[in-house]
Amino acid sequence: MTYDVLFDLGLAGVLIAIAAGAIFARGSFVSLVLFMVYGLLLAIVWVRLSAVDVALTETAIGGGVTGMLLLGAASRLRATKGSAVKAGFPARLAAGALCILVSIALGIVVYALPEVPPTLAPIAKENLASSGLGNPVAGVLFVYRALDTLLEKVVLLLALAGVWSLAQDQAWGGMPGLRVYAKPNSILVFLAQVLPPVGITVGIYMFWAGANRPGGAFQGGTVLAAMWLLVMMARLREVPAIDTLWVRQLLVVGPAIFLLIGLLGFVFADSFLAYPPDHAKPLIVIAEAALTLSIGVTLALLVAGPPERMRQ
Amino acid sequence: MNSATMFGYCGAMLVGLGLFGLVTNPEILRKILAFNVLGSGVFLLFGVIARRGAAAGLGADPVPQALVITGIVVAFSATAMAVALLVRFNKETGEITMSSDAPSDSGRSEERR
Amino acid sequence: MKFAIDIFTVVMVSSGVVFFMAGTVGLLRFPDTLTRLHALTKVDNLGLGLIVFGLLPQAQGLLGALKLLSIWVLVQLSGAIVSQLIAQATQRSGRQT
Amino acid sequence: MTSFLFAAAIFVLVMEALGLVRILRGPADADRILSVQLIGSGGVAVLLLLSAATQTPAIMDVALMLALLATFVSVAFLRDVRHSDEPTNT
Amino acid sequence: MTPDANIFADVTSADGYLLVLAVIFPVIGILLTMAFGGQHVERIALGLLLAGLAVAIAILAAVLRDDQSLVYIVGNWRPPLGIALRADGVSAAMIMTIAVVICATGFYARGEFGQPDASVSTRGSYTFWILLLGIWSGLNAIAVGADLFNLYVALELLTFAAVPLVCLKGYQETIKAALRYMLFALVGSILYLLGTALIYGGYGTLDISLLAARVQPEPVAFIAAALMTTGLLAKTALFPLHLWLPPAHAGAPAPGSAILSALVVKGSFILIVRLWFDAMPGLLTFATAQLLATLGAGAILFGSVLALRQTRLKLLIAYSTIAQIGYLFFIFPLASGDSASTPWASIAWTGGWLQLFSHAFAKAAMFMAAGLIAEAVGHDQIPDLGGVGRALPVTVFAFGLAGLSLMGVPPSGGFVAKWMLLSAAVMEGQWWWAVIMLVGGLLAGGYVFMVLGKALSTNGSLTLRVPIPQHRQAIVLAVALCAVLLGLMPLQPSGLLMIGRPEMHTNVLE
Repeated sequence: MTYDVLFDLGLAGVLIAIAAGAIFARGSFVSLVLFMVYGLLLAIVWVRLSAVDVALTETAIGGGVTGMLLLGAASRLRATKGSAVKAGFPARLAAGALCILVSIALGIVVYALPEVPPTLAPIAKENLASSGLGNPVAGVLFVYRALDTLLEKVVLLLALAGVWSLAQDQAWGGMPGLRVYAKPNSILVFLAQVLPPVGITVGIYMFWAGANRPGGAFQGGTVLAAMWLLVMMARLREVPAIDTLWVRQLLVVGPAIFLLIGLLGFVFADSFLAYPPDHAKPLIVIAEAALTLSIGVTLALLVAGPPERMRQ
Repeated sequence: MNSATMFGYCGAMLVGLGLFGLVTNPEILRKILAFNVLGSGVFLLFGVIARRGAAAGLGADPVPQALVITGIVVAFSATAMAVALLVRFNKETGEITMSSDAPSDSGRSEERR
Repeated sequence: MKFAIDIFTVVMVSSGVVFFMAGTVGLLRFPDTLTRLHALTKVDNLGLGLIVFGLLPQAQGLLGALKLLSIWVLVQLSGAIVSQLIAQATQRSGRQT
Repeated sequence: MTSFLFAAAIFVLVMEALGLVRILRGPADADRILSVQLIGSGGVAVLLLLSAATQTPAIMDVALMLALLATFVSVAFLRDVRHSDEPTNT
Repeated sequence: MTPDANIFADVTSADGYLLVLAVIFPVIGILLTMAFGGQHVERIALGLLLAGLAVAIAILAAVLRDDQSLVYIVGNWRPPLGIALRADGVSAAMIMTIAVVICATGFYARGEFGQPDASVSTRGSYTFWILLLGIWSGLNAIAVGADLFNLYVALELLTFAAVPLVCLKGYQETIKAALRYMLFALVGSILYLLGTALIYGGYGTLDISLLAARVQPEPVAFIAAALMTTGLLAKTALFPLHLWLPPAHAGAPAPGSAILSALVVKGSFILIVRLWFDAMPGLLTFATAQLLATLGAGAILFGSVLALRQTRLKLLIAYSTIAQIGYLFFIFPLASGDSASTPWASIAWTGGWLQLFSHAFAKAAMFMAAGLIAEAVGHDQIPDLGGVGRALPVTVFAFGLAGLSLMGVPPSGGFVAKWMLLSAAVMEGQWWWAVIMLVGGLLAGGYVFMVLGKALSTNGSLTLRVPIPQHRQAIVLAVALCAVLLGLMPLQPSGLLMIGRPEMHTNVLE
């Protein structure tokens, strides 16, 4: 057995162990901590599957922002009424049997996947030149399946509207209840001053590199979101009220420009979301730049939660 | 057995684990966490399929990779919305679990406006 | 030349890995949080530092080397935050074991 | 060379797995966070080793991202531990 | 290239761009509202409502005129690499139904979420209109989607708009209901996505018509289909996965309930039909079809009996939704299998879809009527509704008309639909489903008359807290009339619903 297979085997084993720990752990904090670690190892798995684009996304969202979100929730929950009643043993046994069955069924599918795996890699690559992009994953996201990407941005906005709708009426239009430090200490302020320039550079690099190498708007946007949250938590900047005009416009600018470019396709490239052959790459880069900003703002506000207080 | 297939079995197990946590754990936050484990198992299966489809000099089929990226973002939005609901629910009721009793029809909510 | 560079990498990475081992053992065996923290600092500083140093010659171009170094700096930064946190937390909860 | 780098990665991975024990055993939340930090550093190391072993510079970006986000998440921990500094043994 | 890539030589139809507009118009509304704040939300939404209605009419006209499916190849990238949108006759009818119900609800909702003071943004109106547009976009995307992953995104669009609608009032029970709904929806979507992954792994495409040519009866296809169906059933709230529905649909504000019950649960049902009839036509075995219909039968009996036991009007209507969804699943055994080549399959197919459309109108009318009653008398406790028939005659009349459709009494769309399903069941020798349908009709009669009897009784002294404007009652009546008008359909396979399915088209009854 070669070393790389051995590594993969160990990685898979550790991953399962962590997942099992996160699911079965008694304490919620342990479970959350294990989940963070899980996200981290998952990123390595994606690297091993030659999916660096996904590894970047997983690191940024799966490990970073999701972890942040769950931690924030855990610290806000207070259990004032009786503790959790676990499902009875027979129920758990039945559920366990069902889940094992599902796993086995999936295992069978994995085993029975066609000998010659169907793939769209050749035609995806072949047609990539027309878009001027070098990264085939970006090609799928912004050229071949651009409609999915556009609608998924709308999903993000709807999720945000949904989160906002959970505000109390009197706090509508106010500031999200992101938990900040009452008294930020020096190291945090230091960090919030030092890290964002680095983070923003990385974020822009991710988006810029995304056209030709792994990276892109999602990954770049997530980094921007993380940096913005950091600055807000250290109270170097206030959390903006949700009816602030610039916030609203940043949220929308990405999807709006993408949609506009899509609609222009009706006129200049005889199809919705088609790009004129000579201008494909600049158009995609413009759309991605705007999307990076919008994704950053949306993700950060999703983590910040519904508005809770009015502006002073 | 090659690495991709092995990660496939790994994904299959993660799906089972996540599903179990989602169904049996009474704490809602843990359910949301289990949903994320379940989701990662699903994405991993996509990843395995992408890896198997390596061709034309690409290390993996880009189409499933792109689907996973979209899926991760959607799963994050779902998590954010579920968490917001949970926090509000907890604020209103002080509970962190959801009793599995059938919905009561006693609430005369219309009268409360 | 290639051979010398490889030897350098092997030596450096191996020593880094040894520090990783030492740190892990410390984390598991040391009696209280503060000494465990001490062990961890070794991993961040020296363990990762040596690995980064050993991989520098393998990096492709200046950008690659620069990235390697900034990764190390970033990990130092998060290490510092964690140290601060642990120090505060243990102080407040009365130096429990 | 490739084999050596993979072997080193396996070794670091094993260390990470051992570090998990501290997450499970605690006893204080602080100890668990130490362990996360160890595993984070280890993850970065593994990615760097893989990048060199497979000659894929792009993996370095993942390590960069990981280092950046790990710092960010550690701040989240900092925020929360301040509010719950009793050890949770469960 | 794969050999079957040319079987379905998809080219964009002349009017194909309408399909894009159907999905995109609501999105434009969402973006505008988000960008310019809540002050203009109502005007933006109402403007787009009318525009969307026009698009829906145009799509229906184009499909009827061409007598074939509309197709649009997005970005000129043909499947399997790209995404196609397709609208067959069923899609066109669906889009039309969606548009009518959404527009009616939108104008009805002005009473609740309108903005008398156009200078302030309020939580209720801002979110309601955005969510309404989101649901519309999601539903249209489902109706025209032809790619399993694109449909997944559409499904999520629908879910993310539907869940917050449940708890728009912000009461404790509604938050709980929304949370429960969310958890069911999460499992549902992820199981669907899992199936999608397996299908791509097995067949290398997610395009429905390409899949139809490639899918073989083998483990990959069966397991994927089972997972996807389970997930979608959870979202459709088919018995026994219905637990989340009653509190969610009863707790939402009346226009929200109308949309959720009339349309949103149908979104995932459409996907189930697409999956079994279009993507994997050879896979629907007798046992599977019987199982789905058995669950449907369970839903009819269980939902109807529980509806009879409710004391709150909105909960009663919600339980009736569970029952009425059950009928839809008779389409699986009756329009497939050995009988697929008989005219009765076409009859069952038509009946199933008619049930969906007429229930959409009827249920929207009922929830809106219940909303007006609750607004007028301040509660929706059925025992205390005596005399409401005199106070709100138009509303109660509309409720009664909608009730006819649920019971399956002529003249109503529900009657035609159930009659077609019933006769198909008898003629195909599956008489047991006919028995269930008859029992379900009787039970529906029971709960509808329970409400009407109370409302029309004269021995109640009822004072209205707020007067209800005539035009809002007129909207409810108009929607109920739509359900009745569907009853004027001839008892024959509908030509419109056969467009795009050549295998059924040839079998129209002489």
